Amino acid sequence: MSAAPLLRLAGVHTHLGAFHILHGVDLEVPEGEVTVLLGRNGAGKTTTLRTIMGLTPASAGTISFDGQPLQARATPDIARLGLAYVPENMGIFGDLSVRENLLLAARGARRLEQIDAKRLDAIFVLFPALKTFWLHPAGTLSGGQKQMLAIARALVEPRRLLLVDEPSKGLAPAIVANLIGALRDLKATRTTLLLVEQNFAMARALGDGVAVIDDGRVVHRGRMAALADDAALQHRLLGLSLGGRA
Amino acid sequence: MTVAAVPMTVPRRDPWPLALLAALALGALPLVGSVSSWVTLSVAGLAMGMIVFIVASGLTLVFGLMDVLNFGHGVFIALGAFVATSVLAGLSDWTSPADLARNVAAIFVAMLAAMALAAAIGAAFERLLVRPAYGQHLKQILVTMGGMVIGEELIKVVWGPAPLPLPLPEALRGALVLGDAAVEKYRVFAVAVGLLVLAAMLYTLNRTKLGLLIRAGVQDREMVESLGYRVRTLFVGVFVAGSALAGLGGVLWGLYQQTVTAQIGAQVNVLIFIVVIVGGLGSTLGCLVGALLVGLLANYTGFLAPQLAVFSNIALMIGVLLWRPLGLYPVGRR
Amino acid sequence: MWRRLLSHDLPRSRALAALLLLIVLALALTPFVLPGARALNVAAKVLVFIVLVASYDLLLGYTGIVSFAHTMFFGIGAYGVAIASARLGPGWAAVGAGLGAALLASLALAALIGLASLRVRAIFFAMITLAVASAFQALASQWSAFTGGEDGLSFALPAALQPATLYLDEPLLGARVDGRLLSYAGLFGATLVLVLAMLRIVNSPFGSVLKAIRENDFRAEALGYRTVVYRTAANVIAALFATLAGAMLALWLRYNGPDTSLSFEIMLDVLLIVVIGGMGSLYGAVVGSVLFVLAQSYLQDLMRAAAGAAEGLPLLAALLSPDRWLLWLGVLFVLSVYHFPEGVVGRLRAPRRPRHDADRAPRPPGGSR
Amino acid sequence: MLETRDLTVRFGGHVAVDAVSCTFLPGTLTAIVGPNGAGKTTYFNALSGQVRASAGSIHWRGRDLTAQPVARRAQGGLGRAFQLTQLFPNLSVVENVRLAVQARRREGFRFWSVWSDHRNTLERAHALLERVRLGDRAHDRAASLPHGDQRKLEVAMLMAQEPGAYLFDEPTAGMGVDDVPVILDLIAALKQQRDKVILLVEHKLDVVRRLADRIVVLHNGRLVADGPPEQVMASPIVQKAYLGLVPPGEA
Repeated sequence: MSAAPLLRLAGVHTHLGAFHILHGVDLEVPEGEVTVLLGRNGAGKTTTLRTIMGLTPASAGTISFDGQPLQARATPDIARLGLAYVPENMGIFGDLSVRENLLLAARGARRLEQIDAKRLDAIFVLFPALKTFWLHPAGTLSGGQKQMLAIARALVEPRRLLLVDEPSKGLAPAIVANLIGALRDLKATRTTLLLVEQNFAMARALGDGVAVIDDGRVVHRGRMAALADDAALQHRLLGLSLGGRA
Repeated sequence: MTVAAVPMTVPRRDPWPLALLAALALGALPLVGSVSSWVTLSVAGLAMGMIVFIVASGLTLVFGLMDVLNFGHGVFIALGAFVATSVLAGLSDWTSPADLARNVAAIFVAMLAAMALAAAIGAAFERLLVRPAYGQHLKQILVTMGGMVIGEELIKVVWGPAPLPLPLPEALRGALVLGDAAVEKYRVFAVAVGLLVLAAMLYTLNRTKLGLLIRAGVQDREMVESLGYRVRTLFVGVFVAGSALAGLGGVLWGLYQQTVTAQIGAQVNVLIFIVVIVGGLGSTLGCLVGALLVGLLANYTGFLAPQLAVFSNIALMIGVLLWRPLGLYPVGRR
Repeated sequence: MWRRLLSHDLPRSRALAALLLLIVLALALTPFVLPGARALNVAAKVLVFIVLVASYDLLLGYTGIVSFAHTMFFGIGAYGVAIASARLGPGWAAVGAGLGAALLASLALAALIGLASLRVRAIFFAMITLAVASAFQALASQWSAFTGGEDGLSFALPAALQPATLYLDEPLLGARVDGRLLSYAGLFGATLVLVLAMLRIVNSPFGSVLKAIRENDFRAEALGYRTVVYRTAANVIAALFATLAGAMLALWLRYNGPDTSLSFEIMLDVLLIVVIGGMGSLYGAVVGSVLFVLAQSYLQDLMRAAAGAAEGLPLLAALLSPDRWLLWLGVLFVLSVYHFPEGVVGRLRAPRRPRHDADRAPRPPGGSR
Repeated sequence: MLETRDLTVRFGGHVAVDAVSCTFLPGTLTAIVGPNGAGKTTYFNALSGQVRASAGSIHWRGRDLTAQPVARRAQGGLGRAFQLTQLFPNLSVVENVRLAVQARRREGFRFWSVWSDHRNTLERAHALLERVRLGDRAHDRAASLPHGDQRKLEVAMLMAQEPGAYLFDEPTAGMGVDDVPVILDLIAALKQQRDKVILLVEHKLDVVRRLADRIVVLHNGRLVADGPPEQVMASPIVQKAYLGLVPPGEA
C-alpha cells in the first residue's frame, strides 16, 4: 500500500445523548485518492464526518490526520489543518451573497482581490451559475446551485482533504451528472476526497477506495472497481437483500 | 461561454417594513395638524430612535450570534451616562463656552471614556455571568438580571444613589429654527452621531471580513467553525462591542434626558427589548427599523395622547408580532 | 389526616417537615410571643410573600414559564382594595367590590398574556411580560387622580379590623385582642388556606400536566394535551393568587403605592426567594420567604453596624451601607442560581443529586439522525 | 381507515413529500421504507401534525384532519412514537406512562382531585410497564434508563394512548439485541387485535419482513412501490432506488 494514509480512524465510538451511534469505526483515507463511504441511511455515515470535524465528540478511539491526533481538537483548529467540510444540508449562509459566501471560505483573504484569481476562474468554469448569481443572497439559489456553492467554498483555497456529505441528495439526474463531471475534474488534480454517498452511480464514477458502514461499524473495505463488478456483494451490503442481522 | 460573458443580476430587499416606517411618519402628519410641530416631533423621534438603535444593536447581535439574551444590557447604558457626568464635569472649561468645536470634542471624550469602561466591564460581565450559562435560557435570564442589579448598585456606590444632572454643553442648548419649526440642536446632533455609528456598523457588517463572519455566525455557527473560525472568541468580541455601544448610547441618552439615575438602564432595557422583538432577533436592519418605529411612535403619541404614550410601544409590539411572529426581519435560523 | 390535607405531597424529609412545622408555629405565635409592631410587620410580610412566591413557582417551577408580569397582578390586587376603600369609604362592601374587580381584571389580563404565549418563543414571552409590567407601573404612577400617583393611597379599614376596636378587655397571652390582631389572624388563615389550595392544584391531574409541559411540551402536545390551554390556565391561576396576595398586603398596610406593590424590586425579591427556597416545590416558597424576609429586615441592621465600624474607609463604608443591601442580594442571587440550583428544599430532600434542572432544554422535535 | 390524498410537503424550494396518495386499512401493518432523505419521517410528521401539509389532504375515520393541530389529532386516535426518544426526563417512568393514560381518559383538566386518587389510571400505567418489562424501574427517573429501555418506555406511552392508528418511527433503532424481540412481540400483539392501523418506519429489513403485511417504498419524496413484501422486495425498481442508481421516476 502507498505511504501512511492521510486520514486514519481507529476504533472510533460516538454517543449522541443516549444514542450509541458509532460502534468502533476503522477507516483509512489514502492521500490523492477518492475514498467513498457507502451505507444505508442511519448507518452512521454523517456522524462519521461530523466526528472527524469535531462537531460530534468521539467518545473513544483515535482519529489522526497527517499523523496529528484530531479527537482532542476543536472544530476550527481541525479545519485550519486543511480539512474542508461540505455538510449534508450544504451549510449555506442564506443571507450572504454568493460572493460573500466564497470570501468567507477563503480564510487567508480579507478582500476579494486577495483570492487566487486562477482558482476563482476555475470555480466559475466548473460552476458557471455562481457567476450569474454572484451578488444574489445564496438563499435564493436552487438546490443544485447551493450544492455547487457549498463545494466551491471548499475549493476557494487549497485544502488537503475534502469531506463531502451526500452531494447528490435531492438533485435532479441532469444536475447529478453535472456534479459528477465537476468532481471528476477535481479528482484529476489529485485532491484527496472522502465522499459519503448513497447514489451508487456517483460512487462508482468517482471512487477509488470504498468502505461500507452499517450500524456504526465498517463492514467492508476494498477497491471501488471490485465492488462495482460484484452485484451480489452490492445487494448484500446495500440493497434490499433479505439477509443481514436482527 | 466565457466566464466574463455570464450576466450578473442584482437582488431585491424586502420593502414592507420600510413602507411601514414611511406610513407611520406620513400618517402622523394629518393627525398632528401643523407641519412645524410634525417636523419637531419627527426629529425628536428620529433622535430617540437612533440612540435606542445604538444601544439595541449590540443586544440583537449578541443574541443572534450565540443565542444569549442579556437581561442586564441596560446596566451599560447607566454606566455610560454616569461616566459622561464625571467627564463633562471635568471638562467644564470645554463645555461652558458656546464654542461648538470644543463642546463636541468634550462629548467625544466622554463617549470614548464611556465606551472604554463599558467594554472592560462588558468583558468581565461575559466571563463571570454569561459564559457559565451558554445554552440554558432560564439560567441566562436569571443571572443577567442579577448582573443588572449588581451593576446598578455598584454605580450607586461609586456615583452615589442620588440622580445627577447632565447639562448640555452650551453650544448644543436651544433650538434651530427651520421656517416656523423649532428643532432642538442636541437632537440634530444625536441623529448625526446615530447616522455615523450606523454607517460604521453597516460598513463593518457588509464590507469587512469581520462583518461577514458575524452575519454568517448568526446563521449557522457550526459551518463557520468548520471553515476554521473560532466563533466563541468572535462572540466575546461582539459582546464587548455591544457593551461599548450601550455605553455610547448611555452618554447620548443621559444628555437627551439631562438627568441621570442608576435606574436609567432598567427603563431603557424594556424599550430595547421591544425594539429587538419588533425588529427580529439577530437582525441589524430590523433593529434599526424597530428603533425608528418606537422612537417616532413614542413622540407622536406623546404629543397626541400623552395618557396612551405608555402603551404605544406595547401596541406596536403586539401589532408587529401578529403580522410577523418572528419580527420584521427574522434571521433565517438553519 | 396529614396526607389528605397536604394532597399527598409530603415534605419527604424529616428535616424539611420539622422546619415547616417550626415556621407555621412561629408565624402563628408571633403576636403573642413577640408583641411589638416590628415583629408583627415582618411576620405579615412573610405571609404575603409566601402566597405571592408560591403562585409564581406554579408558573416558573412547575410549568417552566418565565413571566415578569407577576408583580403587576400583585399590584392590581393591592390597588383594587385601596381604590375601592378610598372611594367608597371603609367597609367590607368596598373591600369586596375592590377585590372582585381586581380579580376580574387580573383574570382578563392573564388570559390575554397566556394566549400571547401561543405565538411567540419562551424568551419573547419573558420580554413581553417585562414590557407589559413596566407599562402598567408607569400607568399606575401617571393616573394619579385614580391611583394616588407616586405617593399612593392611604385608606381606612373596615371597623372590625381597626386597631381601635377592642374585643377583650385584658390581653390574651400577652397580646391586645384588637382589630390589628384580628387582621393578622385573618392574614395567617388566608395564607394557610391559599397555600393548601395551591398544594392541591399542583398535585391534581392538572398539576401533573403542568410538570409534563415543563419537561417536554412537544411530547405533552403529542399525547393530546392542548398545551396552550394549560399554559393560559396556569397563567390565570397564578395571577389570581397573586392578586389575593396584593389585597392581603394592602389590607395589612392600610396603604398602597407603586413602590410597595408594583416596583421591579419586588419581582427581584420573588425571583430570589423562588431560587433560594427551591424551584418546583411550594415548600420552597414557604422556606424561601421566611429566610428572605428575615435576612432583608435584620441584615440591614447588621450592615448599618458594619458600615459604622468601617467609618474610616469611605469606599468600604459605601459598600456596606444598609441601602446597598440590594448589591449583596444580587450577588447572593447569582451565586445561588449557579451553585445552589436546587435550593434549600431540594438540598434537604435529596442532599446529593439535584432534584431537577428546570431549564433543561427539551430534545429537538423528530429530526432524523 | 387512514388515508392521504396527494399529500405534499415543501420546505422552501425542496419538496420533501411529493403528492403521496396511500390508504391504510385497520388490522394491517404497513412498513414504510426508502433510502435516506426519501421523506419517510417528513411523511410521518405530516400525518401526526408536527409539519403542515403544503398540499393534498389527510383523512382519518372519514374526517379530514389536514388542518388539525397535533393535540387534537392525538385525541382523535392518531398515536405517534418518535425516532429521537421524546420523554419527560425528570419525571418517573410510571409518571410518563400515567400522563399518557390520563390524556387518553381526558382527565387532565381536573384541579381538585389528587392525581394519585385516580387508582385505575395508575394501575393501567403499571400494567403497561409490566408488558414492556419495565415494571421494576417504575419509580426511577426516565432519563436514568438506558437507551433500549427508553425506547420501550416510548412504546408503552404510545400504547397507553390506545390510539386507532399507531405510527412507529424506527422503534428498535439503537436497541440491544435482546430488547428487540420484546418490542416486536408487542407490535405483533397489536396486529392480532385486527382493528388497529399500524404504520412502521424501519430500516432493519428482517423486522419488516417478519411484521409487514404490506410495504410502501418512498424515494425522493415520491411513492415508488406499494404492495405485499415478496413482490416489492423483488422488484428491480426498488433495488435501484435503494442503491440510488437511477431515480425510478426516469427508469
